[in-house]
Amino acid sequence: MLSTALLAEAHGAVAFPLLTVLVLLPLVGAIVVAFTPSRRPDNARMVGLLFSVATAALTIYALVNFKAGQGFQFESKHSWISRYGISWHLGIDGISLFMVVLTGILFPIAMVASKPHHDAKPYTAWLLVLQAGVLGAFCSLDLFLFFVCFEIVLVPMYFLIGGWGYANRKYAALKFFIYTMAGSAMMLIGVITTAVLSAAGGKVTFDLVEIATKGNIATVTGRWLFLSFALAFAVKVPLFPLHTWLPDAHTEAPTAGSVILAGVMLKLGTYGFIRFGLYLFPRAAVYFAPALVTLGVIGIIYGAIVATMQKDLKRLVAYSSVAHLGFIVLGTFALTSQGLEGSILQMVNHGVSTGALFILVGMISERRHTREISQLKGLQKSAPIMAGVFTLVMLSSIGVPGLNGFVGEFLILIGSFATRRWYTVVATAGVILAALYLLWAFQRVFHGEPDEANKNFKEMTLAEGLSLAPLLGLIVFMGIYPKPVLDRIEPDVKQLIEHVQNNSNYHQPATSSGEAVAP
Amino acid sequence: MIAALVVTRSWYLVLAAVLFAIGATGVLTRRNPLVMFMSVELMLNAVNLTFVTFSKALNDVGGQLSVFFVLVVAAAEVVVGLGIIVAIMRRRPGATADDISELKG
Amino acid sequence: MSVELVVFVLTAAIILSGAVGVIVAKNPVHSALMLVMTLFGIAVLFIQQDAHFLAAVQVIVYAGAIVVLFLFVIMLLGVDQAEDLRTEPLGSQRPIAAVMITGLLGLLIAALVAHSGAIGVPSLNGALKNGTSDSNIEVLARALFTDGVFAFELTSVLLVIAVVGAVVLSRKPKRAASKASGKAAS
Amino acid sequence: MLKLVWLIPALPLFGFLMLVLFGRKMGEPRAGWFASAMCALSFVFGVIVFAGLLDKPAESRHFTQTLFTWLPVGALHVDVGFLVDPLSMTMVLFVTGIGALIHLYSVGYMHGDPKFSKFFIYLNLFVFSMLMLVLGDSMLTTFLGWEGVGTCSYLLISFWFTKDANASAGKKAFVTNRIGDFGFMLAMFLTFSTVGSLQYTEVLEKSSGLTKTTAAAIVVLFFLGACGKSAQMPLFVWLPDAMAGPTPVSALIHAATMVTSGVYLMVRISPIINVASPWVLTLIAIVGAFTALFAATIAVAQTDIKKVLAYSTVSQLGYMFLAIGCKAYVAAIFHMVTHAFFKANMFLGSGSVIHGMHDEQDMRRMGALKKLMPITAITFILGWLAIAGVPPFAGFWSKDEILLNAWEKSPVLWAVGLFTALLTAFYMSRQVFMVFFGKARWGHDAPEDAPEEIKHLHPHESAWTMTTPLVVLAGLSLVGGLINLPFSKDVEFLDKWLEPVLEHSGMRVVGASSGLKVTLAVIAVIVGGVGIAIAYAVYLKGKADPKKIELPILAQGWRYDASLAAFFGGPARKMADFTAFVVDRKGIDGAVNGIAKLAAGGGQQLRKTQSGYVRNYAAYIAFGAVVLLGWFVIRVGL
Amino acid sequence: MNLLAALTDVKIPAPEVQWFALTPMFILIVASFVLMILAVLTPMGQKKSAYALYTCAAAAGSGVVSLVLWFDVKNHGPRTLISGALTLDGFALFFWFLISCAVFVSALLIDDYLRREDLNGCEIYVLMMSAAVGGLVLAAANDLIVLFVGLEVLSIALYVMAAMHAHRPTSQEAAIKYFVLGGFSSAFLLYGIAMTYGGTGSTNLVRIGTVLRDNFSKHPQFIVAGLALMLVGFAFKIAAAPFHAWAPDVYQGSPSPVSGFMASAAKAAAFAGLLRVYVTVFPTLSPDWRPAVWGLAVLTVVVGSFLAIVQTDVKRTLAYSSISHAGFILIGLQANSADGTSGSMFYLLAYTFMVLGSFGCITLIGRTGDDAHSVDDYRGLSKQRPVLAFVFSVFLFAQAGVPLTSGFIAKFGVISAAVKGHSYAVAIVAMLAAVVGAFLYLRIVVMMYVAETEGEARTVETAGRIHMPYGAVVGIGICFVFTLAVGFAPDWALNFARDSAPVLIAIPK
Repeated sequence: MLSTALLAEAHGAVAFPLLTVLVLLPLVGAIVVAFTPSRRPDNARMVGLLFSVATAALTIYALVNFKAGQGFQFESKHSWISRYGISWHLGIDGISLFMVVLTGILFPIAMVASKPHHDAKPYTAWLLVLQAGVLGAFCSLDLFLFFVCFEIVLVPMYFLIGGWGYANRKYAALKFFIYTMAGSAMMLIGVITTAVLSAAGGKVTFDLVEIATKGNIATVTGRWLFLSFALAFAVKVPLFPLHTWLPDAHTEAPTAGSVILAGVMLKLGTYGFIRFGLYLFPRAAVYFAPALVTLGVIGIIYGAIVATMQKDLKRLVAYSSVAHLGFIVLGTFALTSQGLEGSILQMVNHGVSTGALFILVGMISERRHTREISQLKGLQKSAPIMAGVFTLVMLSSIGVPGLNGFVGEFLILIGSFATRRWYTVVATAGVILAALYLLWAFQRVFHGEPDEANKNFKEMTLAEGLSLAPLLGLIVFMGIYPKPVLDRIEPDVKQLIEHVQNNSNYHQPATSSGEAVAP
Repeated sequence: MIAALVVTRSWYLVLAAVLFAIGATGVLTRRNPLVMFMSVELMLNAVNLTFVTFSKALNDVGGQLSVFFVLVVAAAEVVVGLGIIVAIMRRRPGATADDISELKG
Repeated sequence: MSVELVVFVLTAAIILSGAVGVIVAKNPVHSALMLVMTLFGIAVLFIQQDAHFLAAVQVIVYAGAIVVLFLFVIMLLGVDQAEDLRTEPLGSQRPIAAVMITGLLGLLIAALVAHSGAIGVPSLNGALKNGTSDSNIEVLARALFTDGVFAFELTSVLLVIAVVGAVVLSRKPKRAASKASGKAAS
Repeated sequence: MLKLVWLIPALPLFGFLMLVLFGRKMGEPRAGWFASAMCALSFVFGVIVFAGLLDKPAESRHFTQTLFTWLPVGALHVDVGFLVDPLSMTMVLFVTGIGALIHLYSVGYMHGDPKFSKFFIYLNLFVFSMLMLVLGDSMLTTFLGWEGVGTCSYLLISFWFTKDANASAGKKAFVTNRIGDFGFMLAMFLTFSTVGSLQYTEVLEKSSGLTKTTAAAIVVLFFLGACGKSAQMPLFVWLPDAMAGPTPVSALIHAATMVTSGVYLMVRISPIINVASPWVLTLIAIVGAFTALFAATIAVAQTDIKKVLAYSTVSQLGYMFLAIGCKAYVAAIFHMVTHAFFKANMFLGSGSVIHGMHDEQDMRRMGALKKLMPITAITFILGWLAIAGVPPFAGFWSKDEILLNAWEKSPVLWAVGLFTALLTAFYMSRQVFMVFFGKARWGHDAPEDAPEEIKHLHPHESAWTMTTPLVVLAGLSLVGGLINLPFSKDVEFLDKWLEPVLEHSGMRVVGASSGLKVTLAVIAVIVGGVGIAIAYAVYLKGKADPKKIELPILAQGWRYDASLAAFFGGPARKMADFTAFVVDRKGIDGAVNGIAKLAAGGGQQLRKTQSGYVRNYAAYIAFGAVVLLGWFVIRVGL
Repeated sequence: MNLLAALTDVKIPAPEVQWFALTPMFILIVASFVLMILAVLTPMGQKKSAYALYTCAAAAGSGVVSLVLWFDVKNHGPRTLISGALTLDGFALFFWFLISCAVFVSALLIDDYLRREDLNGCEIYVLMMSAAVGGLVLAAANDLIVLFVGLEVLSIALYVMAAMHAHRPTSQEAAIKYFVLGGFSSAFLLYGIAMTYGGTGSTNLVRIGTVLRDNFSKHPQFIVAGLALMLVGFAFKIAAAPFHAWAPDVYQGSPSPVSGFMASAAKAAAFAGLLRVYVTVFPTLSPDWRPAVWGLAVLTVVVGSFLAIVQTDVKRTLAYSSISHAGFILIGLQANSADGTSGSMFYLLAYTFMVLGSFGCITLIGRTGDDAHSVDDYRGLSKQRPVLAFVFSVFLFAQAGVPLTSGFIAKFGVISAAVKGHSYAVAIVAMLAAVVGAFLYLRIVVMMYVAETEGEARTVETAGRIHMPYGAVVGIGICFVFTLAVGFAPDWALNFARDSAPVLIAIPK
């Protein structure tokens, strides 16, 4: 049982149970928020923010104390549901570290950057629950625990979209929930089957590391199991053609919802591909890599084309996510150091820049009460600072070197070029389209002579600027000096690729790994 | 030829099965709830006959014991069933089973 | 031609014609009377198969009590009007019923007749007759108060339910309402 | 001294950061002065490093400085570092030099603009990016600058964003450049996957190991990038539109510096070109020559003062690529430098004219401005003479060298180049005559149908901040040829200077005799003279109707841009629309909703079974019983 | 002399009775009998909530003693009672406890409901306790006839309870439908018992088991036919498709707390009988019945969830969802393994509280008249009763199988049993059906949270204020806490189910 586990942890020789606290702190926060008086919504927001910031501080603490190249760290493992061999097993390595940090940072920002129109208390509480779920998913090293967190995040998100969203929120919330749940339905069977088959008649365990280390699942079975996982992740990512829930959910979600959805929740899918797809089923991953890469590349081009034609600003950004996430899938299944590291980096980058983009779009729609591009015009004239910030974020999203978006994209492409040449060529063409749709949208919204409705558009306030500042800082920093990040990711990616190589007939090209080139 | 015929266990069992089928037919085709009950009673009697036949064939008292309980159950069931019918008919005199179909879909 | 055969054929004819009568009689009163006929027939077969006590109970309880109850209710409610059996409001109910019943009967007979010798272990619960006595009431009583005692006691609950149920169901809703309102008034 | 190289880009970067933070507080004109100072200081340090490089023997003029590691992933290891060698220093000097001048000019030009400080933010950022481009020690660092300048170009073109045309032009520039970047990126990927590195030093060292085809692929992809940035066929369309930006921007970015980075890149990778299959060179040469001719024909019919210069720039850039296609790398660089001088000069001059004419850009409303704007007129005329190939102006020497190399590669290319020279002389003369000579078509002399403001126009000479750069650049247009005079090996300074860089480039050694050289030069001069003469006859003497030359098809740029726009606005957009709203919304999302509807429909159908009739329900039970009984009984066997 | 001899002869040795082991049952029986007398002879009925508290006390006593017995059985082994009529094993006690809990919560729900609906009287409590006795017998029955009588005790009491709402015609309609079909299916069950008796020679489970083990190949015909017909009877009681058709009508028509009781206690008891008979007695015939149960399970989950999504009445929707849940529980049975059985049992445990909580909420939201059950009546509930809306949402999410609720662990249990038995197809179908089914739960949640008052539709506001009586709040609260607690820390409940496996034990002669 959990409480006894925590107790044991507190009394034992084990150090501070960082990850356990990290996951549970927002949950506790949510409960505390739920018990604040409803009459003063600001109190709820403050309490929520406090918890969220504390969580962020913990993630930073984890980042600082993380030692590159030592596998899973801050591990805590306790039996949870012993009946089924399920444990509360948390741990982070270089791959998940930055997902955790990103989650930690993005939540307080999302909370600060947008205010709900009503019922701040449940809103804040749901956000905190969401944070706990996402952190749990990124930290868990137990298949069951991961599934639980992967699935539970739907609930708070469902309420956020449904309760605080825009006009068509009912449809969007339902679609979001059902679609993603449908995706993960097969994963549950996959999870169980994996555990059962891996146990081979012995004691069943859901421990990720144990199962992966054993690696005793037959090739063909492994393929089916991989597919069952892949479906869930593909929906979450979302991979073409399973993406249509995303624009609806994004468009109808409140600003914070969109930020979190794009920023961290989509990453659950791509992270899942890396952590579970590659790690658990290396052979199957190699086998299905061409198919997934194809879908990723289609997503890049398709997402960009569809984004170009969108009339709604948020929808446009949503489709841009489809394209960006396509890059990440491409990088992941390129199975090279650069591709994988680029993917992980790009997950963070996309979280930062798309998060910022959604905050900005949120500000616009707050002021103008519309997200229709055709209703907006010449905003730069009265809001030059916002336009400037928007430009920076947009350039990051387009992938201009010197900003974070480029680094990830470049690594992905250069990594995938080694193993998937022609796919990469097509994907690179997507870079052109990214510029097209974003610049066009920017032009229509910010350029031109403002009409009557847009004349008195309010400039960004200091508070709004400050809430965005950390993201802008990250955009620049990660673009110029990604080394500290890459250094922490590298050893674990290397290990993962070796794991894949040892368990399949795949071998990374020498030019990518650098083994042969070194002398 | 006829003399050669011996009444075996199967004769009774088949008779019971036919009776059971007739009872089932009644439930499926009759609209008067009272007649439907009677049909159910036919089915129970078919079962009773089966029990007794087996009891005899096995030289075992268990089957007869079972029939005893079935009889009690049937009696209680009829009481309650007729109570329900009375309650309904009082509200809707002359209602058939088909008329009582407000709940559907 | 043994006596047994004659008795069986005659009784079977009575039983089946009674059963068919139950389901084809337009008037429920006739159905009830046909039911009595079947029940009597079955009682005869009970005797035929050494279940004398059950035959008696069958006549007393079933024909005597249950059918009377039926008739009583029919009279009480005045639902003795004829049912038009030539028409069937539920379109395909009869063909479906025909198929179902034929199938059911076929399968039942198939199961009952196949390997007709195969039957369970005899006398597991004790032999049907004790000694040479023609009656087995004593054996049945012994079984009832040893092996069957729990079920026997349990039937008391059943009867309580029946009583309570009858009381509840036959209570007029108005009464309950007026009682409640009266209480509220006082 | 070489170690100071980091200061060269650092200064404009510092300027950029300071202006971002305090630009508004500084206000006009301090922000401008500050930015100019940063650029000028950068130039100073450029000179210092240049001196340091000169100090070394020719073969060891190669220095790299690594600042920090940028992307360390597996075998990929990219540093942010600088490569100091003759080529990069040449670029640094003229970028910072001209940059400083144009900064100065802008102080005057942007006077009174509400976004004065912002302009200099972008300008400093541009200089920084350009320096990263030329100084970068790896392809990726170059790409960083490459994209940086593109971004600045975008920001500056749409600087006056309230006009939709400006905004569109900026976007068009960026997107078109991105098509080029597509090539650039793929070239890098290919390089990395074959060579295993992106550092110039390493790549160029190992380039000899590349197969012909791979090398060819790399070069073609880089060339695609260069086409985008340097406005070559088929990607030149953005440059004429880019004239929507403020004129100093046109001068700095779209004439002197950024657009030449394609040339720089090709020279930088010349060792790879040397390995590649020969058809690659021919391709580059043909594209260059064709672009030169194509743009020149269009320039003939333009009426916008800046558009003429823009097409002229495209045409001149074509010359440079023609040179590269002929492996005449020095000639390319030479022409790049001289072109930077005279074209920047003329752009700034045109800016001065526009300024004087109160933002009028139509040459048909000008004329006889030389008296009112003497400095502008004289400096402009010097530039005109240089571009027209009149000796001894700078343009004569560099163009002559290119034509000579073209002759050696193929007389056809030479002929194209020569005809382009004729057109160049013609359209530039046309411009000069229409703007500065002849009759005034403004003020009281304006024709009846001219707009009111033209009729009340009083042109005036510009302030000193604007004329000073004009004078300096005009001087350079005059003497720029000195850096590489073809008379003897001793005076071919540029040749010698760049020799260490081009060691492995297999550069063409001109084998022609002096006689042939002189003959070709004379022909070129005569052709130039003919061009000027025709223009003189038509536009000053009125011997022929200009309409006969300014064909509408030329004015419309052979309808190239229009047909592209028609394609993207028409079928392409319709297809995208179809994808977005039919395929995605109705097809894919429709399928999703369809499944939901199917489930609901199935439910509705099933719902009918729940009829409410108890006898139906009993039938279901009977059905279930039959099936179950059937299963068991039949399974066990009868 | 003859008479005397006969008298001495007739002396029948009374079977040994372990009174303590029967305490839970006795508590309920005696409590129900005594309640009738008290209600008539004392002014108990005039005291508010007296009947309900009395029933709760009885249920609590029964539950607690069941637990005590459970530990006793765990330590000292299972035993048979009253000459083999009942088996006192962990399995039986598990369900005894479960049914006692259901009675406890239902009593709390009924209390105010009766007052609200103007239906005074102690009868419903008497009937509920009697029905519970039937359930206890069903769970512990070691003899098919005892099982049948127990089932009838349960069913007949439920027929009456369904008709209890005197003011609603649908209540009577529910009763008669339930009754007619119940009688019809009972006949099948009974016929099945008769066939089994013929095939084996006994109705006692242990004897049947022994016979089958020793010489089963000799006479399977009667037995398999019996198996099939018994399955019909059980499938009807648990509302498995195609025997499910009664359930929506009956659940919708019955008084809401009674529907809750049917869906929890009655379903659990019927499943207890089914599990015990099939798992312990007929394991040797599992190749025959597993595919049949497989088919039933698949059909049931599909029919349940597909029909549920097109409903507009929340109560009816939950009835269909209850059908779908029955399918899930059948999946545990079809696995025919220890994991499967304990999975099904855990599912029943979790489901009992989920469904009681859900029907509790429905009872409250139904308001006076018990007919505000259209989804439109849930519009904007979160505004008026935020806590109720939240709690109901938790129940709905739990039924949808969202993690960290007992419902998820339950689904996980049966699915993993299916997977362990390599029944992947049924697992996949079940999960897909669960997704389809999720729609219906979410739709209700959407109505409560998302849909504000739009246009002419009925809303919470227009339908009147929802009262939150103390008793119902406690009852729903218990279910809520259980649902979440088991969702977060399910180990104890899982072990409870695992350690309660049904056993066959020889009758001490």
